[in-house]
Amino acid sequence: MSRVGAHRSGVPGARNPRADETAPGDLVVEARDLALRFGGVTSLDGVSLRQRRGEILAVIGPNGAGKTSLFNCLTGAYRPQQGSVTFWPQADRPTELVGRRPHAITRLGVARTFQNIRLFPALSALENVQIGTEVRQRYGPVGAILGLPHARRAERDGVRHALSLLDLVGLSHRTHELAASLPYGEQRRLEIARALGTEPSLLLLDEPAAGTNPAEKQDLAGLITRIAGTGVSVLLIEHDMRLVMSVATAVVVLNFGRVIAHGTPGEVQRDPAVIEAYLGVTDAEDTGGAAGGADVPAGRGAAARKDVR
Amino acid sequence: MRRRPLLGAIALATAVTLTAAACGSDSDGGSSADGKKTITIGFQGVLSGDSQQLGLNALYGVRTAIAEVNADASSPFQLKLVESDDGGSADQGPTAAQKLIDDSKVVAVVGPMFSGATKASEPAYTQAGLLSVSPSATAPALTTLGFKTFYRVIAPDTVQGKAAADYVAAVLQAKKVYSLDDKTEYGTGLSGVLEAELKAKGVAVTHDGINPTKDYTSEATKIIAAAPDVLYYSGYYPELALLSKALKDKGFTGKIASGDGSLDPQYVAQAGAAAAEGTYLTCPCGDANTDPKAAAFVASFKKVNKGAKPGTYSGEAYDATLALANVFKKLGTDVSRESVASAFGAVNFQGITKTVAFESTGEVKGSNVFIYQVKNGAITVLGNTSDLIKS
Amino acid sequence: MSTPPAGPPGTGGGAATVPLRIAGSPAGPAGSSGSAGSSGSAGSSGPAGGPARPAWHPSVLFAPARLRQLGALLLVGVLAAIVTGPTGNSDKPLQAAKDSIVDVRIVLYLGLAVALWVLLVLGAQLRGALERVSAPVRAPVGAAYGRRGGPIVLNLVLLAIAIVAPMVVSTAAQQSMVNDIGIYALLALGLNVVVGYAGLLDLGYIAFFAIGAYATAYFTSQTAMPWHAPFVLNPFFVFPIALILAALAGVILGAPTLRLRGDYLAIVTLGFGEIIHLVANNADNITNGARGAFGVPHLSIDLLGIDYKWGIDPLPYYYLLLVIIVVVMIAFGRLERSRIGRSWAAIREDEIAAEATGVATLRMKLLAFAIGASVSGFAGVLFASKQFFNPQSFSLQASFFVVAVVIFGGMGSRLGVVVGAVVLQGLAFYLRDKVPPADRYIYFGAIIVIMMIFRPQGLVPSRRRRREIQLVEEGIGAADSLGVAPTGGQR
Amino acid sequence: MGFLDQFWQLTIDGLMVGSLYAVIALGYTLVYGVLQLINFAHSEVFMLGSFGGLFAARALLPDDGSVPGGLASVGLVAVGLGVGAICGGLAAFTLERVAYRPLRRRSAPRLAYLISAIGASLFAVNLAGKEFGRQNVDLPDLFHNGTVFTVFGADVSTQSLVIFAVAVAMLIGLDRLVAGTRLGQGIRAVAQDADTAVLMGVNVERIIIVTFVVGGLLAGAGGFLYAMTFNASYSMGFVPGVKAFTAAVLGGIGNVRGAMLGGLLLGLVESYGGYLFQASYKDVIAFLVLVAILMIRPSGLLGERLGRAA
Repeated sequence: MSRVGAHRSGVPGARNPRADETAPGDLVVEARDLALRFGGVTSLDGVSLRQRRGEILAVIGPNGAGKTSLFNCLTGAYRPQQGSVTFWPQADRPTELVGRRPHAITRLGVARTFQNIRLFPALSALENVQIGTEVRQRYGPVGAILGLPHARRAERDGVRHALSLLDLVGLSHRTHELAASLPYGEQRRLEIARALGTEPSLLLLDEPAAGTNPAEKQDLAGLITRIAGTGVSVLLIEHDMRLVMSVATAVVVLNFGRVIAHGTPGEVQRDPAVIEAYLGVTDAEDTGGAAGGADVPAGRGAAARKDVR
Repeated sequence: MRRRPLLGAIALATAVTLTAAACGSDSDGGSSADGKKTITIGFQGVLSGDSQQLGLNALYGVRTAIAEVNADASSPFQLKLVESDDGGSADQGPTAAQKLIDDSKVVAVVGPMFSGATKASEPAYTQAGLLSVSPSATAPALTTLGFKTFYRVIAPDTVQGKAAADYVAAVLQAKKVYSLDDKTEYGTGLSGVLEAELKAKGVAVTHDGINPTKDYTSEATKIIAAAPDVLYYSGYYPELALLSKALKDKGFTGKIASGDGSLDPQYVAQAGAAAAEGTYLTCPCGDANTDPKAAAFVASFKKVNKGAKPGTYSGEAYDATLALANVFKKLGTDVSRESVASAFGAVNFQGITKTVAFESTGEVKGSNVFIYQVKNGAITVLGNTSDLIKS
Repeated sequence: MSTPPAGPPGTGGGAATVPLRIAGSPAGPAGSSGSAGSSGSAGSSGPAGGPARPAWHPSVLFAPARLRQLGALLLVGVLAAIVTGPTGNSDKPLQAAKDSIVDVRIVLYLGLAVALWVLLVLGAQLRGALERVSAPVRAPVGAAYGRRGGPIVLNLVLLAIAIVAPMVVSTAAQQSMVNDIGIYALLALGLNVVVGYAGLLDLGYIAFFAIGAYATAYFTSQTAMPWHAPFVLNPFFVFPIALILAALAGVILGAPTLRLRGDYLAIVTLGFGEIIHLVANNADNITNGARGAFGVPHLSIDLLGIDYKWGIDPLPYYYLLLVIIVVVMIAFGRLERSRIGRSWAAIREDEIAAEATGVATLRMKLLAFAIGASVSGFAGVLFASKQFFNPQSFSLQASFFVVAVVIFGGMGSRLGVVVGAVVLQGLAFYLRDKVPPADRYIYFGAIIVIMMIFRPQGLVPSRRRRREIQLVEEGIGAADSLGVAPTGGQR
Repeated sequence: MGFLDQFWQLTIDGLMVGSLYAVIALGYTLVYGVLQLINFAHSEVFMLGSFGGLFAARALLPDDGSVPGGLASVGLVAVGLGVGAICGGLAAFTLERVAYRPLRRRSAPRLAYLISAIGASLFAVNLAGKEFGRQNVDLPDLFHNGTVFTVFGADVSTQSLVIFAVAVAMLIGLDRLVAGTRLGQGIRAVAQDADTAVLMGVNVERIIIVTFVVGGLLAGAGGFLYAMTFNASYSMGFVPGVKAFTAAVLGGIGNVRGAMLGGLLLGLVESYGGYLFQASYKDVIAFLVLVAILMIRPSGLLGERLGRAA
């Protein structure tokens, strides 16, 4: 593992040159020097990252590099021991995310999906998305019980919004089916719809293409681009390099809890440190990913429940 | 598809069992063979839950009395009993009472037993004009709450508490009393009167309450640390038995005393003769088990109830039932709820626990409180409090 | 106790060395067929004797599994004989059991057991019938209850039955319909919000009932408790007060404790319930202690020319309760279908995903706690004004019983929990006359166990709950802590 | 007569009761560890074991009411413990077979087990009341009870010593069983992850039933110890059952050593609390301590997991 040391030397202080040029007002999220440790295991080791508004930023790296941990720190599921995360719901309103509870962060406008899908399996597709759309609704139990006008209006709006989102992800025909009964690829898209329901300005997608077939991947790429087109910034963890290359406007590479490279997809692909990191990992899946080959679905069983505990 | 034959079997077996049990319980009753009139009385008491034994004590007492009346050839009527369980709780009281009220044949009720259930049930009895004679509800307030058809054959806590305090102070010469109650209505009622009376006599009183569980080890330590001359426990015998055991193990040297809730041979059985030895028991009643006059009662009680011995409240329930029978006899053919309710107040009947006669409030007359003591493993009567204090 | 049906007793360290033969045997002693999939069993051997042989073939009839079944049935017969046999006493502890076994009636029971066995072995049709009894767990019971809580016709019929029913029963039964069924149905509806909707186990629920009852005594009577308000209110005005007080108590209890996971929450709520119960029982100078609160006035209305007083007669209380229950059912139906109900469902199904989707899980749980508590407090007012109460009414057992009603009826289902109250309490009332009162709870307990075996999902399971359970059975998703039990490697 | 004067005596009282809580708590914790299930009918297993041991010992006692001594005492206690344990084990076995296993096969919701347990508990309690009578049944002294030695002026009686010693021996035995034997390994494997345990070739059904039986054996023996001081009765199970369950949670449910610690701690808290305040507030204090501890350590004192405990 001598290679590790080699990467380490150059990286910590290194900043994305393009990011440095960016005025802060353009940023949607900035993580500074995040460190996360579990007992003796270091999951994140001083990770910094910046994302511009409207950007599709991909986070790649071998298994165990700390990608999902990074997501968990951004969304409040984990609290990093060190570092900060600033999020700009609007350009002039920087907000610290570390220390907030996940639901509060979601309300600020950061939504996520999970590596292993976490839908509400016994609820219908519509209800799943509704739960997302209702985050912004304010009516309480009294309104619900008495059927007060504002509650009913909110309810109607929520349904309408949810239906439009189902339409956006191409699940209109599944509206009343149980989430658990949907095929795998559709569950992924439903999860995205649910996340979009919370009206995020930053959407975190954790391996959205895992386990989907090439056709679905293509659809997914289109979907992600479309979402970004509506002004939502997308932060993406993905193994499938083809997908990353086709949608991402910028890429950050993590290995052993550190950022080892960042730049445009093209730059990153040529970065020797990245190539070495990927080749250094014998895992066929990741090698394939780095080579830009077809993605190998992550073992669901093994990955299950790994991301958040 | 899965098969669940065994479970089905269990279900069916249970169903059959239930039916069998149902049929079994229906088979009794009916008109008596010799064409005597049948009078139905009710019993409301604690027939389920933790205090079940007290309920059974009373129920068996009622059954004994009924068996005696029915066996008596000279009796012009036969008695029939309807039982109703209130679990000793206020929640179930009204339902249990209503069950007896609904049965139009029921002309009088022995019960309810616990003060809480009584307070919950009596409004219904009053409204229905159905007489109820409690063998065991001792809360002083009961006769002041406007229950028009309520009588009790047991003296209220005030009577016993006062007499017990007198005895403890005058005869046992206690300077320091540890008053412990079981935090039931009965226990707190009794200890409240006792403590007030003792304090009035200048006796130092330490109060404590326990929940009737079973672990009194640390309580025994606490009592011994307080070093009282007398421990007076206001509560029932199962707890007193365990407490006596724990105290004996820890070498308590003071005297132990308790009230009518503990006047039961089971106290000695459960505490063990050694631990129970010397304990004083106060009771506004004659004890059926020790009173030679009542030997016949004990014998017939055992006969009727498959060998069970009379316990706390058995004698009172027996007396209450016989007092009812006495009234029925006087009324002759005119036995109805109204006639019984109006005639019962004037009853004067020599029972085994006391003379059953009532004040206008429904309170039993006379206030003879007897003192008993465990001697050689048996509860023996020492005498009437007032006599004992004089001598 | 009865000896186990069959198989090695597995006592002592011997259990470690004697291999239990569950895995290898084609059918366990409990009469399970291999298809039930006793875990770890490779199912190496098929049904005894192979499927080709007829059921009456000796090799089938006297296969070990069959004989074990017979043994189990005979034991059930003996147990039934003991249950219905004479009552014993402590002096001769085993005498009663002995008497009931040497009694003539044992022949009846054993005969019944054998007959049942024969029927079971031979009667495929009987099995079909049993299947029909036991299977509806996933049969379309739910189909009858559509999206809006059931077709209006069915609901109206049920309501009509509820209106007419008390008129055809005895007054005692009416009493029971108020005290036992009505109050418990209301309590169960409230607890259902906590257990069924939010998926939290509350074992001290009756404490809020107590708060409602004592609040009534405080505000409406100068004599019921030593501690009382300086003014007297009509009990009707106490309804909103108790509602708020109980909800507040729920929040006070819930705020620090709701972070605890399922079973820890259960014990903390149990502790809370006991604390309220014991304080009520001990605080002689405030609550009147064990003496209870006597003299709380009955409800009365004197408004807009309507002047009515409730009294000892249970019927008016019944109808008042019925109205309240129907209103609460409608209200909670709306709640369930609102964003709040969906949030609860989300928390139940996947708390982490719910949180990530922006559901304020803690606040929603707290809301469930408060709503549930307020219903309990509400019921407390009704109970207190109806009749005398003392701390005994708020014991731990009462809390357990409400939980039992909710589960028995079908958690998450409004109609279910009401039906649960009707059936369970109705059963208790029915048994009152049918078996010796002292033995009532033997039968009651046995019936509960049997019912849970046949319908673990409850009498009228909610649609959502049923789906969740089904999904977990299929191995998808993990319902909340109260959802599906660990199967111990069933799959 | 301050608290400090009585401190050691109260400590000894508390430890004796606490060790009994611990023994019962183990049954809750074992079953919870393996099935994540609160076995609410465990208190009835305890009650039945208690009756079994008590009847056996009573049958062997001399008729003349004399207190046996020497080897006879040892034998009587051993027989009582053994019979109590066997009755407890059988009761637990039957309970699992009748009230739990059928539910497990139907993938019942977890709360269904709770209700089934409550039903089984009602059945057992009331049947015991019917068969054995509703009176407390006394177990006469099996040995001469006296002060064995004193600790800081506090008496340690033979009785408390016997109870404490036997209880501790059982606790240690169980700890060894779980930590050091193949069976224990299986239990821990199932506790950690039943699905994986199946894949590893562990017979989960067998582990479950063994867990119940082991818990029953302990509860039965504990029941006999309990009956030695506190008599036996049909309704005896509920209160110690709730206490033991509390103790199990206090220590971290599913954790064997946690249950032991929780039991002893609860015993002490009750003993001190009962002395310092009115004794009827004893349970209030115990529950307040529980809540306080759970606020600080949400998974109990020693945390969860049978698997990691030993």
